[in-house]
Amino acid sequence: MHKMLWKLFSRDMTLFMHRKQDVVTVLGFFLIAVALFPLGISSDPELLKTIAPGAVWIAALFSTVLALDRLFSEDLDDGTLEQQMLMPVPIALLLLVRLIAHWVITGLPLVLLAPLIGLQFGLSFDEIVILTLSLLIGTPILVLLGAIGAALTVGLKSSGGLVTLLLLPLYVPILILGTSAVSSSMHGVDVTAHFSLMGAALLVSLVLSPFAVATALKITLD
Amino acid sequence: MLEIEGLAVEREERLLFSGLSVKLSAGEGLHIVGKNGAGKTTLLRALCGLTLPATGVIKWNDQDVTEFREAFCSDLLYLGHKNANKTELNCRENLRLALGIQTISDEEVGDALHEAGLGMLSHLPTRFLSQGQQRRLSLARLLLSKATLWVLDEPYVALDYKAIEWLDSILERHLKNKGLLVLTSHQTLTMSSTIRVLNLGEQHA
Amino acid sequence: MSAARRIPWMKYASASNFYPLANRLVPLFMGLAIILAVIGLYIGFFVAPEDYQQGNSYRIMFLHVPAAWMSMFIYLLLAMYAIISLVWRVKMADIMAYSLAPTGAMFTFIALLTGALWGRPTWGTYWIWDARLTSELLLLFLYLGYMGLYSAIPDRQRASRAASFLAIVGVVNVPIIYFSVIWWNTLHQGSSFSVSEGASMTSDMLSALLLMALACWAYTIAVVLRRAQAVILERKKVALWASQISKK
Amino acid sequence: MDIAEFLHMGGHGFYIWGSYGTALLLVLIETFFVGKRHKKAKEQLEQMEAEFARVDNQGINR
Repeated sequence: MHKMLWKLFSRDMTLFMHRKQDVVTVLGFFLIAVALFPLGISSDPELLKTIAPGAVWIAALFSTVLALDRLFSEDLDDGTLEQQMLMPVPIALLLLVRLIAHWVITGLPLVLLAPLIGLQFGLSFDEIVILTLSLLIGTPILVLLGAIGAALTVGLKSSGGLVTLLLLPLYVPILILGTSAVSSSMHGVDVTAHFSLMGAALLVSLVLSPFAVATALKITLD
Repeated sequence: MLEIEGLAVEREERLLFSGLSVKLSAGEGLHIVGKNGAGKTTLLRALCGLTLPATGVIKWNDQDVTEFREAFCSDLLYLGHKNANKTELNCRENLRLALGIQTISDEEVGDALHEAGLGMLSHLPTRFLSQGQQRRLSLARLLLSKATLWVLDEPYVALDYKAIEWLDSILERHLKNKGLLVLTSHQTLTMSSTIRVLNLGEQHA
Repeated sequence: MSAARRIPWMKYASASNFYPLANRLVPLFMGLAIILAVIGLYIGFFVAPEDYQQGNSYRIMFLHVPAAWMSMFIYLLLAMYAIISLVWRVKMADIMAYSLAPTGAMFTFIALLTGALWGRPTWGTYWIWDARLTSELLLLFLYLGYMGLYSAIPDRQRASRAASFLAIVGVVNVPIIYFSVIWWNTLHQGSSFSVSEGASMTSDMLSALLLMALACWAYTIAVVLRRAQAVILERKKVALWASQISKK
Repeated sequence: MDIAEFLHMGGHGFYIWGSYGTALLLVLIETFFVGKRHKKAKEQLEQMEAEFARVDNQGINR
């Protein structure tokens, strides 16, 4: 069982590794989006500190959506998605492994960049830790939930705008949790509650989302 | 043994076929024919569980395939219209990928590619291959697969006469080894083994 | 032999019963909606007294509250039909879900608009990021997402199943959105207002409110049934066309 | 009661009539388009059935 899971994981990783360009695009998008906030709003340090959690989170959210666009589309085009759905492995498990691999490639780099961005926005060490932690728990949730939308819209002509529309309502609670964790910690509020809620959300989406994605993909391939 | 009972598939408000019942036992082949739009591809996809039928049951070894999906899929090999090759990977990597979690040695992969006439090209990314070569690459997985039920959608497309002979020999060997085969093809088959024919156009009145 | 007889009527068994029934129900409920709305508005504007705090602006509530109720009821109903259509594959259920969505979206929009127009004289601003208004806005996105996905997928069967699935995901998400927005609101305390309709409601106000709510229901039934009828005919047209093609 | 006074609504006329007016407009638009969609679908279906019936009859005659 472990061996099989590992095999699936390394298989997805090799595939994703062949698309380095995508990772670069997503990271570039994230960095530029974050940089636009000070340019567009103000460089006032106090104000920057206030908007920092929201700016970083919103940029991470849209980067995730951007990366999700490629999660299934190429596999659908070349026919490998069908083959995956016929593998003698529970599809939800296969998808869970795949989503984790996708997060490692496109989500984890955002988390690792977060401390640098925190410095740009003049956050203190503690605040940076909280920001990074909130993204570390939050971005996998974004990927897990987002995959449902990606699975429902894969192969459609104008899927980009549509997937954003489908995902925004799903993402609101996570966005609220993530940003308020950071801004609460700035005001010296205890953020254990935020993190336990986010941890719970992560667990629930880890368990439920692969099944939802599997159902959505079956519908899409029908 | 494969059993299809009362299968009906609907597309865009219209029944493609209905009341389709077929039994296929070990060593038997089924050639599905019918005019364009009769639902040949849809039938194959429904058989694999990719398309949801309106009614009907598909049984593999007396078990409903929707309930015992994993058992069915481990015996099933499906080749669709698309070759299911990743253009950025080379032949070896693609073949390994296509065989999923099955463990195979490097020699076996090399032998299969050699037999498919891709021995020299095995380290090239597949985007450099021609249509026929790509097709042969995806057919090479037939050589390594342990599946007993092969479901092939137009496998002869893009093959030259030599490759057609090669595919015929593979399919015949599979049937001799008590394998099951379901395929669609526009051409009349050149295989020497006899194979049942199912005409989809005549199925629904 | 007429072409009509070759349409597989069994497939539309429920639809063929539904169609003539709807023909009778649509004018009935439309008439009911007009009568109820006229009485409701008469009581709301001529019988119910002016509110001593809000003045006359509270009269928007006779529209706002029923519209907000409808927006939520319709989404629940839509999700229910979506489940029926996805699990039991009842065609009529999918047609109903599809037909409910635009009306639901319209009521959501009316609720948002009247909320804003009521907010201006009451709070001095058109929009506050209050929990209810924010979740109402997200509800509008859920409706738009459902309709967008349905119309974006060319294959009808796939469209119906994908959109139904989305509606089910959405209905699970609605309470999560609502509570997270409330929580967010208590954290940020940007405004100390709440959209409560005022504690003192006279019986006149209540009856005007209920009459308007009933009028909205009657209108919804009438317009949704009519749209469902149109969809049935459109799909029958496709079926007829397909049967003609396959004959050749 | 004076009509002007009624329309003025104690200074809240714009908000109240704006609300009810837009809602009425939306409801009328929806009713109109749904009715039109139904009528169009009905006509097209009838036309098609007649057309196909004609083609069928010719086929039998031949």
